[in-house]
Amino acid sequence: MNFWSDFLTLFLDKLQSPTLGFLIGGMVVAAVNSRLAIPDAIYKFIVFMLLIKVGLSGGIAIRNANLAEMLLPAVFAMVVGILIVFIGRYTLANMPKVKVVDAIATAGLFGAVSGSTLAAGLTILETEGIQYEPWAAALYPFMDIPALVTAIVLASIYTSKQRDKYFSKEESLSKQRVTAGGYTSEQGGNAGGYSSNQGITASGYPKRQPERVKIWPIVKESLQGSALSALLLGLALGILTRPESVYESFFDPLFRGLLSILMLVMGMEATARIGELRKVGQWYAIYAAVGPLLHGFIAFGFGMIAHFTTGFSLGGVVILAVIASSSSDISGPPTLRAGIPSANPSAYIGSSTAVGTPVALAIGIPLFIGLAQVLMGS
Amino acid sequence: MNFWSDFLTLFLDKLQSPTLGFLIGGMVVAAVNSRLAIPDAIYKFIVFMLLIKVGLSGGIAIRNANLAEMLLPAVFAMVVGILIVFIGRYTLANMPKVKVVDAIATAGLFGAVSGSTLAAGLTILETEGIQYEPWAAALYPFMDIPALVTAIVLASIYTSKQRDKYFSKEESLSKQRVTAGGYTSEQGGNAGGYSSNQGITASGYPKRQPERVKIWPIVKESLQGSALSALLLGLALGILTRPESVYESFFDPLFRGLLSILMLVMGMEATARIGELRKVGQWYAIYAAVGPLLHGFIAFGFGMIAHFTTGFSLGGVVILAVIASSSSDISGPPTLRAGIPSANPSAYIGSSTAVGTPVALAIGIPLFIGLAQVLMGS
Amino acid sequence: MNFWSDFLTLFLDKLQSPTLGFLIGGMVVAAVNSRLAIPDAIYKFIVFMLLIKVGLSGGIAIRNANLAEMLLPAVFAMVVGILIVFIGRYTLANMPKVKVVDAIATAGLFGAVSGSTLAAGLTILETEGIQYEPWAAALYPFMDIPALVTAIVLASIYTSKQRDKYFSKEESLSKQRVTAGGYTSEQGGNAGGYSSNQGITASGYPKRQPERVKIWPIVKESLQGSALSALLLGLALGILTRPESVYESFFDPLFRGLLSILMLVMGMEATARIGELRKVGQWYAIYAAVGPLLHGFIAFGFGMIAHFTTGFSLGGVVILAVIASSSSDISGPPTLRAGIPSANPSAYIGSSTAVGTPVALAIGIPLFIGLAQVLMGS
Amino acid sequence: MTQQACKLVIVTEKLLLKKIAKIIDEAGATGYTVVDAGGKGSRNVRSSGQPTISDTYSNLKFEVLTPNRDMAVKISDEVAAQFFDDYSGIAYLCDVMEVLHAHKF
Amino acid sequence: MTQQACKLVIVTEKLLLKKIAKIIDEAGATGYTVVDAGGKGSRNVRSSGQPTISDTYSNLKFEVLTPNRDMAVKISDEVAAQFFDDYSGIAYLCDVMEVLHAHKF
Amino acid sequence: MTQQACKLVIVTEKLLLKKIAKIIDEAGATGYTVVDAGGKGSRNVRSSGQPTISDTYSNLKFEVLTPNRDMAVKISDEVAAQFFDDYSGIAYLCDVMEVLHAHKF
Ligand SMILES: Nc1ncnc2c1ncn2[C@@H]1O[C@H](COP(=O)(O)O)[C@@H](O)[C@H]1O
Ligand SMILES: Nc1ncnc2c1ncn2[C@@H]1O[C@H](COP(=O)(O)O)[C@@H](O)[C@H]1O
Ligand SMILES: Nc1ncnc2c1ncn2[C@@H]1O[C@H](COP(=O)(O)O)[C@@H](O)[C@H]1O
Ligand code: NA
Ligand code: NA
Ligand code: NA
Repeated sequence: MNFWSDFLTLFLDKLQSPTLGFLIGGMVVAAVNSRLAIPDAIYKFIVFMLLIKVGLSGGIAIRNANLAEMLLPAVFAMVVGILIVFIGRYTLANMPKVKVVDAIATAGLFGAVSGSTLAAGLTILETEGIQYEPWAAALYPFMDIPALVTAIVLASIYTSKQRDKYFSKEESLSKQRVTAGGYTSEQGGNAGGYSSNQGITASGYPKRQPERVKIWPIVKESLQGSALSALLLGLALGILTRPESVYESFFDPLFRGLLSILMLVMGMEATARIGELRKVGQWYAIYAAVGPLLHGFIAFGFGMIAHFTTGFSLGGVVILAVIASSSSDISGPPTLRAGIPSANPSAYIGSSTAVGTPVALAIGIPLFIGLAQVLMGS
Repeated sequence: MNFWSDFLTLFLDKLQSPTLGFLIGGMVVAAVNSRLAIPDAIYKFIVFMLLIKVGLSGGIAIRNANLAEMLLPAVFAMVVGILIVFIGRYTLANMPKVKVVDAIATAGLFGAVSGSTLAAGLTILETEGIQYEPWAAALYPFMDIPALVTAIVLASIYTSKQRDKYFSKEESLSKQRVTAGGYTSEQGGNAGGYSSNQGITASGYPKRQPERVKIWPIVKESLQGSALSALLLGLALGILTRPESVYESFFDPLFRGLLSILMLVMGMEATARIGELRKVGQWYAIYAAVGPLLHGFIAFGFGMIAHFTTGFSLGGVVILAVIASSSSDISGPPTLRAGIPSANPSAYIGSSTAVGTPVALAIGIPLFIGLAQVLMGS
Repeated sequence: MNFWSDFLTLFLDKLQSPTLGFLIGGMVVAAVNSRLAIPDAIYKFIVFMLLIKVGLSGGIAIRNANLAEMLLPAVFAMVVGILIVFIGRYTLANMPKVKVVDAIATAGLFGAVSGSTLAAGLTILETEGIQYEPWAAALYPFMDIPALVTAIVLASIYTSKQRDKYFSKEESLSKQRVTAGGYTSEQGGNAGGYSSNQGITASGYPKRQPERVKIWPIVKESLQGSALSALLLGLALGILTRPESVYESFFDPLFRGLLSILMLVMGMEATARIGELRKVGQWYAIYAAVGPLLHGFIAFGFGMIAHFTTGFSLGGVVILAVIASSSSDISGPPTLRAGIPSANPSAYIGSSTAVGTPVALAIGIPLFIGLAQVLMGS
Repeated sequence: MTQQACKLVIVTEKLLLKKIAKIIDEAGATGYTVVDAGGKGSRNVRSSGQPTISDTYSNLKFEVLTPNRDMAVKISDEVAAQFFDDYSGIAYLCDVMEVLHAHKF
Repeated sequence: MTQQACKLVIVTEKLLLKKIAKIIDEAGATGYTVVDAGGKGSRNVRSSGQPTISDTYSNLKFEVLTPNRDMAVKISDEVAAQFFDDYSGIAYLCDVMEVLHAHKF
Repeated sequence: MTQQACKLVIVTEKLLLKKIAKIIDEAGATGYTVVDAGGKGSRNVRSSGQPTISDTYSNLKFEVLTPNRDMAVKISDEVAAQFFDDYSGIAYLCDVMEVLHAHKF
């Protein structure tokens, strides 16, 4: 039972780190209705600073790295990202009172990656002195984009099937109102509870033609998001220019401090979003609590395969698990709002921000690091 | 006469510190109508950074401190906070052309505490190498909250007395307009000069019932303010987690620089508010110039009692004097606006920002530190 | 041919600096339509931080400097600033399809100085270990203000001449509409393509009287701009107070990092403005590409005269060339918008931001530094 | 099918946001729209202690579409009675020709 | 010479900015004005993943002056058809007494 | 007692804020409300040298309640005469059914 006692000690230890302290502090601050607020401009700038730093340090290190090693972990990242969405599609989406499109969007967000969770993971890895491949942070887009694409494609297939059913039904029921669209047409799934019964409209809405989903626009949309852009910009600058002087005098020293403030914001967000989550029902809460750990363990497993076959470091395995357990908070939601417009944002943002991210940060990260340390010791 | 010459030398020396330089720089910048501006988001973030840093350093140090020592200074802080409001109530409020509610609100703001003045005081204390108790900054809320509560209660008692008079008068004068409320009902005190004579209203306003003032909502409102929240969050994190790494790499090194920028903003503010102060009359200016020094000396006196009885350090005495001489700039005004809605904000904000804060910073701090140094030398 | 090969090596080397990397990174980011954005508040704060730092370091150094040395370079800065405007007036303004007022405003902007380009130049000079006079950055206003004043005066003279022509013509054509003003009255120069033909107006606009241009308001307007104010504030604080502690712990260490982020913004801006530049025609592009280098060489020439006569350092010569080749991005445009309201801002801002600044940064700075190094070597 | 409506506009101090939103809700309006605003009126009294330097606007403008004049007047009277003694504010009513599209009205 | 006009007001989610601007342009309107807005309606669904803490408003209010009711209804119908199934939004029409000055109308 | 009024709306470039506020004051209006706005019109000329990246809106929308049409037209004519040659801008007049509450009108 040495394994378990070792693990527990390590786990409890991590719970006292300042990163988590600020997260919990933020939750408390919001819970007592404090008017403390981090201005939006500061929040956006901190996210930028963290991701460009992660990119820069990766880029600088990659210059001398053997990128062939990256192949297998990158493929695994893709596989995990897609898998997470399918898991959500066949679990959460089948629960009673859960609308299918909402569930698919939620699964997409949990498959996608959170830059701030990644940054927190990297910080704690460094504190613990665990080595990892310099390119490991660059696995981010390999999991993020496939997850979002899969979710949008699945939702689109589902919606057009529903639409076909609906329209064939409707043809027989002439004169029925056409206003409804994908959202209200779903029987029993109207979790949001709003119908357009009382709505008024100057003229009837024209029928929308089902369209084929195109993959490339979704990929482009993801890459253009502010988080991925900052990460890739940092990578490119790290590889192509000599940013060591700025990196060491500016981006690196500020990293931990800025991260702690970001954790505060995440904490405040989590509390603020709890209400939204409550509206959409308990299945989302359960999914959001269990998902991050499950996804992390799956990724940890894949990572261990790479560890044994190609020598992927245990630190790298932890990073893979952390990005799997994280759920996107910055780039993902707008991409989903545009890509699955009929899904209720309260469902997926509530799940991710109020429960998913705190679980990934407060339980996931210490768990996977503890696990790696036990495995190293053995 | 050694005392006075020593004191003068020390005092003049302090006037050259960069903190004061930035304050005066800001005044000049605004006076020449420069378009230089520190964005609001930056200002708010700087305030957050300073107060969480003050909190963190206090919290870290408190872990090993004997908090029993804090009892007497905390009680003195409360006494001073309440005393300041009463002083204002029986001096400023009795001056000609000064409305009583405006005067009470102003006294409340001067009893309350300014985080930025406190931060400036701590910096100069450290520059001078004067020791103080780690928990001294935590005296802030013990003075701040009682002062605001006292002011709101006094104003409320006064207003309901006035209302009673007014309504009993009115009953005899039937058909008189009821629109007026507490503000216009005061004879001869309409300093703002606005009457609702020409106002129009769709239907008469209903009579408002006098309500009993409740203390707890005011205390809560104060604690929820952004400044106190940041300070208390820092304290809690300092005590409960191990934030030394972030503190040393981030919060501490940025402190002085951010403070200097905040001083610039305070300076610009002071000039910008001078106009408002001018409108409300010279008694406010006199109160605002004399108040900070008087309040500081009273607190210094109480501090010396604690110094001789319980060994409260001279640095701590200076901090007590500084928070007494400071007047709240961030949390106080909104609390007062909500708690004493009939008071004219131009009166209290103008007094505090345009005169009170510069006096506390530029004269108060060097004065009290100089005094402590002379006392130490002797 | 040693000179040319030396120069080429040095020039290519500079192209790899992180400063340029971030500039080009910004261009690419905007070109691929990324949603990455640096919030406005951060941008404004960074500009403030850089210019106050430049001012502070100058001010601290000036305390012991012999300011008499500054006389000749300051006069040369003025001469160059005015010369640049006249060059634009007699080249760009005479091109086909170029409106005279637009050309004058553009020349004014190119004569004026960019704080960010100056900051980039200083950083690279320091990286290369080239010495310069502490007061060299203080040449900024000596070039900036005369250039803007000259442009506004020239434009005003031109406009009132046009107006006289127009009104004398109009008197004979009674009942002609008066709405037109300076802009539409120019034959063949209506580059913007908008006429008020379809405009509606409740009553005729009254005739505007031509006014004499006053110099002092323009100078004041320039000095009140945020960039110059920050620089002068820094200088004053550097000279009059002892800001070394804050300077060394805050302003100096953050300088390079903040500059790199500003470069990113400049790059994004350049791409974003390209479209505007395209609308106003290719002559602006040609002027904006050639101008910075030409202006820089002229200033370099004047600088060398000062070098040989009064011993002005080669580093100082480079600074003179850099401020000449730079074009104003922060203070200049609003001053011109107010001073030459009839000029089309798309013309001058497009030219400066989309082409002028990148050329000055990416070619000008390395060129002039390379040149100085070759001259030093010889 | 479209519908006529009234638009009630209230301009007042920012710190009343939540309280006025509550009054609107309770009056039974289907919604409201709010924007940050600056302005000058007769009182011209500052509402908060925030820096004026680089200050953003400290007023709010509410716009509420109501199905009839009565609801608008009810909201406006309640707001005026509770706040316009002590706070700056103005309230006026505009005609809306027709509501063209709404999820609920 | 002044001219009468209609004012179409559309309040909807921020992320539709560019798409609605395009619809307005294509309908032939001479311009539009847009402001940041907050609000509450029947759907009350958040539009983005941005933090709510210290969030700025997440709605937009478009105002379009059109020379006649038809153009306004055309724009409004197009916007409603494309977006109001999935996004929050309201559209209504006001009378403009007269356009006093415009560069082009 | 309520009162009828006109609402003058002016949308123009931000840097004219102070100048237009002065014109409104001098015309004798009891106040004005101003909000940040973006927009597109015929001129579509940028008003400032501020970065477009993450730029906030560069227009302003003034709304002035005036007791009669004359005062509104007077303000609007003065603004147009002074600025609309060189700056973007539009001015129009709306009907206000009634001013329900005002401290001074
Ligand atoms: N005549 C007016 N036209 C437009 N807005 C006004 C007018 N009068 C007052 N306001 C607005 O109402 C707010 C409060 O007015 P007051 O209570 O008179 O200070 C002002 O800050 C303006 O935003
Ligand atoms: N009755 C109303 N009055 C004013 N604005 C409204 C009203 N109803 C809805 N809105 C605005 O329209 C937006 C979308 O409404 P909805 O689609 O009903 O959620 C809301 O966020 C409000 O800004
Ligand atoms: N038809 C319109 N409807 C609403 N706003 C307009 C319209 N035309 C112009 N505007 C506004 O007026 C500003 C100036 O217009 P312009 O002078 O034509 O460039 C634009 O930026 C818009 O904000
Ligand atoms: Na994930
Ligand atoms: Na005090
Ligand atoms: Na120049």
